[in-house]
Parts: sequence; C-alpha cells; structure tokens
Amino acid sequence: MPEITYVEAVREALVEEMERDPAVFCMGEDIGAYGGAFKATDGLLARFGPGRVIDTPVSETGFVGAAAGAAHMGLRPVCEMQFMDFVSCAYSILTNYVATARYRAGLACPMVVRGPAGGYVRGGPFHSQNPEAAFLHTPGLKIACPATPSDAKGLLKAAIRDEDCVLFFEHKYLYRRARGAVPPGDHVVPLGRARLAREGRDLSIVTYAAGVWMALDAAERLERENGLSVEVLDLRTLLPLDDAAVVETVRRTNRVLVVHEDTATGGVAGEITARINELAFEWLDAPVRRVTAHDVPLPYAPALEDFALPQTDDIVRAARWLAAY
Amino acid sequence: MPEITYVEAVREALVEEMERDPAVFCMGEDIGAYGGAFKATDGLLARFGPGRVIDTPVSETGFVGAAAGAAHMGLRPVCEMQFMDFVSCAYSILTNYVATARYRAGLACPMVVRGPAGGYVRGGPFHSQNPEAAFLHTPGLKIACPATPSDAKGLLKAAIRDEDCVLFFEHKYLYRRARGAVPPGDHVVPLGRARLAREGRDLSIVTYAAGVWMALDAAERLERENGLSVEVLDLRTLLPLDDAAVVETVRRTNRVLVVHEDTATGGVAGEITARINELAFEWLDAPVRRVTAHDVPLPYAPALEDFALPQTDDIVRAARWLAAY
Amino acid sequence: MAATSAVTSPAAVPPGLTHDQLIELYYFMRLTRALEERLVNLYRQSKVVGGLYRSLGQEACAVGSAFALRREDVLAPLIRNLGSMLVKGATPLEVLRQYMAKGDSPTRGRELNIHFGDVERRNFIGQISHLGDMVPVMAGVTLAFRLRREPRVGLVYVGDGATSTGAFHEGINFAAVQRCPLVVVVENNRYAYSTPTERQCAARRLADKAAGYGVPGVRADGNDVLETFRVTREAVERARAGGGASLIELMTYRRAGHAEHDGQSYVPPGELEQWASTNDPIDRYTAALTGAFGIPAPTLAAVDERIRVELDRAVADAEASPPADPRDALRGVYAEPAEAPLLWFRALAEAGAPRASPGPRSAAHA
Amino acid sequence: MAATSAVTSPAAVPPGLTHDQLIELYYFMRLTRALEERLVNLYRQSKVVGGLYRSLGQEACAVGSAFALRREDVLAPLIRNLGSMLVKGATPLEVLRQYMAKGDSPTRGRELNIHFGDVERRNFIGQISHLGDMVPVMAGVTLAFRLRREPRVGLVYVGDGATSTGAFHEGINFAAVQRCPLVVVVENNRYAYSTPTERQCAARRLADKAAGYGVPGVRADGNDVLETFRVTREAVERARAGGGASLIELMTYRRAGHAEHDGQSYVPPGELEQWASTNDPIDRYTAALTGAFGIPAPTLAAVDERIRVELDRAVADAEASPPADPRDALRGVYAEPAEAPLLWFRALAEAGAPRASPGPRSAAHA
Ligand SMILES: Cc1ncc(C[n+]2csc(CCOP(=O)(O)OP(=O)(O)O)c2C)c(N)n1
Ligand SMILES: Cc1ncc(C[n+]2csc(CCOP(=O)(O)OP(=O)(O)O)c2C)c(N)n1
Ligand SMILES: [Mg+2]
Ligand SMILES: [Mg+2]
Repeated sequence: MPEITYVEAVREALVEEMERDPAVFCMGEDIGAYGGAFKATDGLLARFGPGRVIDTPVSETGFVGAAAGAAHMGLRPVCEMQFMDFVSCAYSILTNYVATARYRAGLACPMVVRGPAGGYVRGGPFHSQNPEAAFLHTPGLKIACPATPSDAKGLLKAAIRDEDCVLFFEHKYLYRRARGAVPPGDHVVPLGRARLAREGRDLSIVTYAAGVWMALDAAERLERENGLSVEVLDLRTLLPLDDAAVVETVRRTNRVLVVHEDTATGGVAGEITARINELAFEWLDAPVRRVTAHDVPLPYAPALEDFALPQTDDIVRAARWLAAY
Repeated sequence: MPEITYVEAVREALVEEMERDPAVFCMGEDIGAYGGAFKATDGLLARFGPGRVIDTPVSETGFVGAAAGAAHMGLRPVCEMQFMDFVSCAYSILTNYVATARYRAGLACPMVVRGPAGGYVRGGPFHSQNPEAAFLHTPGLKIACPATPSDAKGLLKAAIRDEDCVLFFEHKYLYRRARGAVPPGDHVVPLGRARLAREGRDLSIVTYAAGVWMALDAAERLERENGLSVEVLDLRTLLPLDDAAVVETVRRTNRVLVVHEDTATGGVAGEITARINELAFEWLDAPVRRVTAHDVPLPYAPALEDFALPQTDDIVRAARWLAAY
Repeated sequence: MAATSAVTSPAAVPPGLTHDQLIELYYFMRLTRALEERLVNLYRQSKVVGGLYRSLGQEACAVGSAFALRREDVLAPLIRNLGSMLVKGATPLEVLRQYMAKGDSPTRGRELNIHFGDVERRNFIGQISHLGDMVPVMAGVTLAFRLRREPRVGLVYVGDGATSTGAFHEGINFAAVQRCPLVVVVENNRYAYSTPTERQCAARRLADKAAGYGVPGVRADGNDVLETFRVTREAVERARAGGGASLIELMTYRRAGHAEHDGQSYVPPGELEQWASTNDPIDRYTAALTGAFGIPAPTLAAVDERIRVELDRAVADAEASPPADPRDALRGVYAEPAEAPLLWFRALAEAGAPRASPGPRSAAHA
Repeated sequence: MAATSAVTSPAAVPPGLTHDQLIELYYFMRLTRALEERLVNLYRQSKVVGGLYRSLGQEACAVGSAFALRREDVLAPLIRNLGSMLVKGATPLEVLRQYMAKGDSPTRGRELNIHFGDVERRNFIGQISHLGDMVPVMAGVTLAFRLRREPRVGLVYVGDGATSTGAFHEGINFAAVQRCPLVVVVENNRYAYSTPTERQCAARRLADKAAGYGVPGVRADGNDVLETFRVTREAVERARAGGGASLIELMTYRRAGHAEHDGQSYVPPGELEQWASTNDPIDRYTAALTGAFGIPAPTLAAVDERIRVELDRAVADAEASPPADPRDALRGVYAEPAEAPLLWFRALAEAGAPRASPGPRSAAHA
C-alpha cells in the first residue's frame, strides 16, 4: 500500500466521492483556484469545474446555510472552513437549522462541514481551536475526528455518504506530518466505530485526533521504561460515540486515562467519563482521569502554547500515576 | 421578608444596580417601551430613560459586540436575549472576542448576557433551549443558573459587578411560578458558590435551575415513601463550579445523581461526573448517574415535551435505583 | 406613522390573470383571514398550544407574492406568511393541527404554528424561529436549481426586523454573487415585535439595501394584492430567465400585534384604526373586484360561504385529531440510528410515560 | 483588473495640514513599508513565529485615514493597517516583539502579529481574527461616547472580504440606527485571500452598501494619502458633530499576497507589476511632495535615514527580548481567579515545563 499524507487522504476522499456521485460538490473560501489554505482541495477546480468547486464570500453562515438548502434539493455539499475556528460563525445555523431539520420537518440535510482544527502549530487563539465539544451537545449532528491518513480518507467518504450533517475535524498538525498506508479501492470507514490503536493490559488511553499519536508515543515509553502494557483507543467519531469499544477497553484494563487536546472544563472527556461511570463503573480500579489542555485560550508563543497544551510527557506521568493507583 | 416572583427578582436586581452605578445600562430587543418579552425590564425605560434602556435591532452579534465595546470604555452593559435560544446567534463573538479579551489583550469586558432559558412551557425547539453546555467549554466566560428568586436577584447583582462576562440563564418556567423571600438590602450572592438546598444522608442530587425544584419534590417523596434522606445541591453557577461543595456532598452521601434539564450527551453532567471522579472517587459507593433530557431537539406537543424532558418521577425512580445499588 | 395612500387604480391589472385567478386571489386572502379568526377562537378556548401569530392586514403580501410562483418553485414562508402557504397547497386542517399540537399534524407535534413544510410535493419549506436563517437556506435551494439548470425559482420572506440579522446579509449576498434565482421579499409591516422600523434601520427605504448587494430592488404597496403580484412576478421571471436574485420591499402594516398576547400599548393612538379603516388589503381588493373588474358581489359571497364550510369541517377534524404519541419524541433525529436511546431512568419505569403533572411543580412554593 | 488612474493632482491638499504634518504622513508610510521589509528579512530567517501579513501598496489607506483622528479617538485596525497603529503611537519594537512571540511583547506572547492594542493610553484596540467582529465592538465603543456625550470618534477598518460577514452588517446597522460616531473604512484591495472582490460581492461599488444602512457612503482613491485623509476627516468630523456613522470605500490593491507564504498564482499576469509601477502610494506622495509642495528631496532622504536608524535599534532590541515565561500561560483569563489552575498531571512533574520536543511527534511515522 502506498503511503500518503493526511491532507492527501482528505483530497483523495473528495476526488473519489466527487467522481462517484455527481451530487457531491464543494464550497468554501479560497478552495478553487487557490486550492484551500492547506491545499486540501488543490486541483479540484481544474478537475470538476466551477459548478462543483465554489469559492464563497467570507460568510460561514451564508454558505453553511446554502449547503443545507442545496442538500434539501438532493445535492451533497461539502463545506470547508478555512480554519475550524470559524465554524463558530455558523454555530447558530448548524445547531438550530441543520441539526433539527430531519426531526422537526423531515428535511434531509446530508452535508459535511470540514476543515483544519487543532494546535501545536503556533497559530494563536484563533487558528488552533478544537471546537468539537461545542457541538457534542447538539442531537442531529455527527462529529468525526480522524487521527490517521487511512481514517481521514475512510471517514470522510462515510461522512459524505451519510444522510445527516457531519462535522469533520481534520488536524492541521497532522496534515503533512502524518503519513501512512491507505487501503486501496473504495476505502470507507463507518462512523461510530472506534479503533484499537494499540493493545494493552494495564491501562487504557481513550483519545482521538492528535491525542492518538501522543498516546502511542507515551505507551511506547511506558512499555520501555516501566514495563507497562498500555492500550490506546482511538475514538475516531465522537457523535455517535462507540460505547461498546469504550466499555470493552475498561473491562480489559480497569484503568482509564481520557486524553484530548481541547481544554478540560466542558470538553469531550467529561462525557466519556460519565459514560464509563454509567456503563462500566464496576470494572474501574481507579478513577477515570483526564489529560487535556489547561483552561485558557490557546496562546501563541511556543513556550506558552507548549505549556497550555497536553504533551506526551504529561500522558506518561499521568499514566504512571494511574497505574500505581 | 416579602415574597416576590423570580422575574420580579430579576427586575429588582436590574433596577438596584442601575440606581447604584450609572455605568450599568441595558440593551436588547423590545426591552424599552414593551418591557421585554417576559417583562423583566418593565418600567426601566420610564425610570432610566432611552440612554440606559436601549431597544436594539434584531442583531444578537451586533449588540453583544457593542456591549463588549462599551464595556471596554468603562460601561457595564446588560444584554437581554429575548430567548436564550438566540444566544447562539452571538456564539462566535462571545466565545472568540469577549471570552478572550482579557487574556489576549488585557481588555476588561464586564458585561452580562441574560435571558429566559428552559422548557416545560410548550415553547418548541427554539424557545425552550438550555444552551449552557455550549459555553461551559470556553475559558473566559462565567455562567450562572439561578433556581430561586433570592438567587436570581443576588447572582444577577454579582454578575453585573463582576469584572468579566457572565452568561445569566434565567428559567422561564420559574419566572412567575417561583415565588419566595428575598433578603432585604443589597443582597448579593457571590458567583461560584453552590447552595445546599436540602440536607440528607443517603444520596445526593447535584443540579441547578429548574432541576432544583424537581429534585426537592423527589426528595420529599423519597423521604415519605421510602424513608430515604436525600441531599440536594443547587450549583447556582456552572462556571466557576463549586468543586468543594460537590466533593463535600459526595463525601457525605457516597451516592450522586446529577440532574439537568438539558440533553444528556455533552451536557454539564458529564463535567460534573468527571470532577467527582477526579476529586472524590474513593468516596463513591455507586456510579455517578445522570437524569437529563433525552438526546433530541425539544419537541413542542405536551406529550412529546414531557416525554423528552426529565420529570420528578424520573428522579424518584433513579434515586431509588441508586440508593439500592 | 401614517397609512400609505389607500386605493390603487385597478387599471394596473397584470396581464395574464384570468377571471378565475382574480377570484382565487380573493379566496386565499379571505381564507387566510378566516382561518386566523378561527384560530383566535380556539386560542381563547385554550385549544391552541403556545402563541398565535396573525397576519391581519398583511394578507395581500403573502398571497400576492406566492401567487407569482409556479408549482415547482420553492417558497420559504415566515410567521406572517400563512397566506403564501395556502397558495402553495397547505391546508387549513394542517394549520389547525399544528397549532393544536396534534399527533397527525405535519410535524407530528414537533414544531408549532405554521413551522412546517413540504419540499417533496408542494414545494414550501418549514421555517425555524431564528430570524434570517431561511435566506441562506434558500440561497442554497436556488443554487441547486442554477447548478442543475432547472428553470425553478425560490422566494423567501423576511420581516423588517429580520433584515438586521447577519444571516439575512450573508444569505442575500451569497445569492447575489452566485446569481441564484432567488426573490427576497422584505415585508415591512412597520414593527418587529414592539420595535418600529426606524429603530431597526436608518435607511430611507429597506429596498435601498439592494444596491449594496448588486441586485434590483423595488418598493411596492404590499396592501395591493395585484401590485404585489406584478412586482413579484417580474422578479420571479427575471430570476427564472437567469437574471439572478432581487429584493422587493412590500409596505404593509401589522394590525394584530406580535402575537395574540401582545397588547400593542406601544402603538401610537389611532394608527391601528387608521390602517384598518383606510387600508385593509381585502377591503381594497373587494372594492377593485366589484368595481373596476365588475365581479358581482354574490360571487364573492359564495366564496366566503365556501370558506366557512371548509373551515367548519377543518376545525371539527382538527379537534378530533389524536394527540402525539409520547414515544415518537425519540424518532427521527438521524436517518441512522432511527430512534434516540430511551434513557436508563425511563427504562426503569413500568410504563414509559411520566406521571400526570410534569415539570418542576413545587417551584410555586419556593 | 486595471490600476486606477495614477496621479492625483496635489492641488487638493486638505486645509489645515502643516508642512510638518505633510512630512509626518511621509514618515508613517515609509516607516510602515520599511518595518514590513525588516519583518520579511526576519521571516526568512525563521525569526518570525507564524505568518507575516503585509500592507505593501496599501500604506496610504491606513496612514491617511488614521491621521484624520485625534489622540482621544479610538481606532480598530485589521491586519493590513499596521500604518494606522504607528500613527496612533504603536512602536516598531512592539510590532517586532509581537511577530517574534517575545515575552515582553504587548500581549506577552499570547497573540500574534499586529493583534494588539492599547485602549488605556493610545486608543487603539486589539483585533481578533474572526472577520467583521470589530465592527459591532466599535459600534459599542462609540455608543459609549455618544451616551456620555464625549466628543470622541471611532474608526474601524474592514476588508472587501469582511463586508460579507454578518458581524459587519449587524455592527454597522447598529451604529447607524444608534447614530454612533463611527467611521467604517472598507479597504477594497481587490482580494480577500485569493478571492477577487467581484466574487465577494455583486455590488457595483462597496460604498453602495451605505444607503442600505442610511449612512453617507463615499468611494475614494486609497492610494492617494491626501484624498484618504480628506474624506476620512470629513466623516470623522461629521461623526464628532453628532452626524452619526458613515462608510468610506478606499480603493487600493494588495500587492504582497495574503501572507508571505502566498504565491499569488491566482493573480492575472501583469496586474501586480502594473500597480507597483504606476500606482504605488509612496511613489505618488513622494512625487507630490517634491513636486507641487516643493519639499526638497534631501528632507525626505533624512526621514528615510531616521527610519533606518530607528529600525536598526528596534530589531536589535526585539531580538534581545526574552521569550515568554511558560507559566504565564495560566494568568489573566479572569480578573478573579487571576490564574487558571495548573492541571494535576503537570503538578505531578518536578518542574512545570514539558520536555524539549512537544506535540504529537510520532505522527510522522504513522
Ligand atoms: C435571531 C432572532 N432573534 C430574536 C428573535 C425573537 N423575535 C421573534 S419575532 C421578532 C420580531 C420580528 O420582526 P420582523 O422581522 O419585522 O417580523 P414580523 O414579526 O414583523 O413579521 C423577534 C425579535 C428571533 N426569532 N430570532
Ligand atoms: C469569519 C472569518 N472567516 C474566515 C477567515 C479567514 N480569513 C482570514 S483573512 C481572509 C480574507 C480577508 O479578506 P479581506 O477582508 O478583503 O481583507 P484583506 O486580507 O484583503 O485585507 C479570510 C477569509 C477569517 N479570518 N474570519
Ligand atoms: Mg415586522
Ligand atoms: Mg481584501
């Protein structure tokens, strides 16, 4: 299998889905001639023409709303946020109009809102956000957060084919740094199923997106330095959450660390902790603990950003503590 | 002490703070001559004039942003959302501009965004929302959710005096139904401190807003019908959360039910569960369990709304289960 | 604020309207008003669940503009546009069931009042409360028409108040720059809830917003159903011919308050009465029909009677409709899974339904 | 797109500008350009953390408009408005420290590039990235002036792209209807990132948006610093006199790409060169100064030299500045508590700081 980068995987998914289904089209700022701020849509305009690769005004509510309308009419829009930090500008129409369309009115709204999220890139408070938690709370939306090129491709294809709206958080740190094999052919990864990224017996790390890589690094160090066998569960989608996979890993290791890059309070880890309490409390030998960013807007200077964000070292330290509990 | 309604308590707080501090002023849709959709600002225009009670265009981003600017200049704006469902329209400017102002730029932004939230009133999906969880995840904001007239008044006064932005969720079911005594004089309830609404030994219900009343009803029934002694902790503010009070109740009863009206997934209960895990795991004799709304947009028809929302009966049933665990 | 000049010369009959269509316009305006009057009765009997929103005095705006659409064109109504939905084929029975939160209402009790649609057959779309959002949505509906080269048009209403929303701005700008076949009708009824238009926007005319988006903009007398029809048809056919989006400001007046509970104390004395007595759209049209168009009064009386019978039946049917099935609350959030999980505490119950008196009852004894 | 007609007649010198002020305008434009050139060097040496955004060819817009403000007036710059901040008293050293993420930068390393302000003393306000938001914020700043009857004015910039945001719309409408003393300057530099203005908005002129808000709107040559000054001062003084908000569209051209990484492959051939050679704002002003105004060339050369010395020192000082203190990351989210809690896993560490190579390193070996 040839190795490709994460951003190439995104592009491949878009190209293949647009080839497969003429209803699929892309909208966003500077996605046409420019190919997108991170070149995820590079070459799409030349290939599919301006009717299927549409440069929009700087209007996130405008084109996300337009995507909903087009979706009602049978198209399958894929919206790019130039940075996921700007999805906040479409927050109301996504949570109120799009998320409720099927429930309140039987309106189909198959669409994807995708774009780069995440930090570790010195982007400052408005080009580094992880806004997934703000949407976790909205029935009607789905949320995907791939960690690998293979999942970026496979989940994006599933998202485009899904009958409902999927928010698709790509991690910009991984765009060019994550490189890996992607199964050939029509590689689709179903939404709602976690991936066991590493098997272990002593402790589980439940995480997603960039957290997966730090968890794997930490697991390796913990094995080497402490002889600990650490399992890493990559959630892949947050809505729906794969409860079964979470419960299974808890039952196996009885100790769980939930890791995410987003801030602690109100982050996704809270929900995961609650589910573990509800579904697997008796299997816990220790409290579920979180390793997350500190509760601050993400600062820009390297020293500050590195301090605010969770690091591999933090996971190692937390895991040792939890293993010794 | 004279008894007043919850909405009267809100109005008293506004009037007293506007009397006390000429920098305090109100903005919102139809808050002037009309006195607000729920009459919370009734009489304020006549008393303070159009320079301090400003009817705005239908522009939540516009006037919330304007509040921030006015706050930078030393004023203390209080914005009314006609319904808290529309705070979503100011989501981006609140989470990106307002919440970060002090941190990124040393800009003071003392302001309040208040308005009616909550269901049980046949308001349908867009006049019943509980959007507090969407903001829990934003460092820089504070969140208050009073349950009683006394707290509505005291917390609103604290919010207006706070040096940062406070989102103030009033519960519209309680506006005219909750009636109670309010201490005379300058009654201020500090943000960040929970209230023990009922003492108990067997089990704790941690909740806020309308949930407090259902929890008290349930506690009474549980006492009467099952001889159970149930403690009810009214959080009052969600940001900051009163960890100490939560830990204390857990230590006392060793069993916790977290109750809120908002939907389950991604709701505030997840965060509370995580904190209990972190701070008081060893004191738990049973899993922390949630009683919340079902994960659906809130429907309008009485039979549907009642089914979707948590009810006193649900709390009773859940508490019996937990007590027997 | 004074009423605009009252009677339009009926000489300006748009070409291509048949005698039957003239009567149909009358029928839809009358039906709108009569249906709302029935709803007022039901509201007073507490049979309406929630608020009641009327379009009294604005019926010509909704009916005249929607009448300019073809069957395949898509309409996005707001709360004052009941008439437009009736033109598009919504039935009084559907409206009554919605307002009464019945289980067989178009939204099965999920949504209130006229928040419902039918994009599959009748081509109108269910609104949400958040003002402005329907504009970008309709920009997308009509973008789909343009991309697929379908000769279809979209029409979206906004109030004077809703023009202040960012969503309106982003939506109409998107439609303009993408040359979507969209007609944006701004229904200026002088108030947004209690806020008069001059405190909403400082523009001389809301139609002046059009230039800022590079689209044609006109202002017309929205209480003249034929003028409303004429200007809308012009915009609709321009859109259909590839001429892109446009904006129409219809001048009218909201006579019945924001909703039934609204006492309208903020309205200057005499204003309501003046509009009612000198500028009622149905009175004006009736005068034109029986005057210049020579339609005999009994013809119109027969229409009125037909409406009465129709509404008698609809009200009876709606009242007999069943309430919603509680468990249905969980269905249809997603295509997959088809039903949201029943939460654990409810599953503990023998029967799924909660007890008789739901909600935080004890609050009253705080 | 062709460059606009090149040289403005210097006859149109605004009254009240002294000889020294004419030189000051030159100084600020030159300083803007020279500072950005230093930043390009630092960027190429990887000493700039993050992206570099230039205003090459647009210096007259920022400098000419900000020069129309008084000290007590408040300015809200965007990323192309470095020049306006310098006019308001921001120093090159501050800018350099910001770009280099230094611990003693105005934001102590929390924010990047020219995202900083000083509302206490120098009256300019730190922007955020989300386009449009500064307009409502400045509506509120100027609302405060009006409510307190202070004779102060606010000026906010937006790009052609930012006019498409709902925040711009809601903010300018609020300012208009509330008669806030606010000047909204739309800097039309023909591109929003790669998107040309005609795909942003279908209006003939962005100034045409003014009528929709009921405010005066003018279009002016933004590459003519004196014309920019003149039209801005007119709007500023109208606002100060109680005349409310207004909109100014400044025509200019973004010659350096969205940011330094932008190869500008989307720009039609020859366009950049034409603007550089025939319509550079500094060239045009230099010609006016040495021509019609009779300022000797050595006077200007002395200004250039002064700038060189000033920047040499600033760059040296900035390079010597310390990095940010990691623990400072936790301070100042709220007034109270003054510091966010250190999370438990970090508290477990001997030292608070993470190891040398942070981030998800292993991703490369996926
Ligand atoms: C975004 C948003 N903010 C506030 C409201 C509350 N609200 C409902 S109707 C209304 C007034 C609408 O006025 P207008 O647009 O003129 O329509 P009209 O009722 O006059 O037909 C307001 C403020 C809302 N529905 N949406
Ligand atoms: C709400 C929002 N959406 C998207 C972006 C990403 N973005 C940054 S600059 C830019 C283009 C801005 O163009 P314009 O307003 O014309 O300003 P210019 O860069 O030309 O000065 C975009 C789309 C943003 N900053 N904010
Ligand atoms: Mg109106
Ligand atoms: Mg631009």
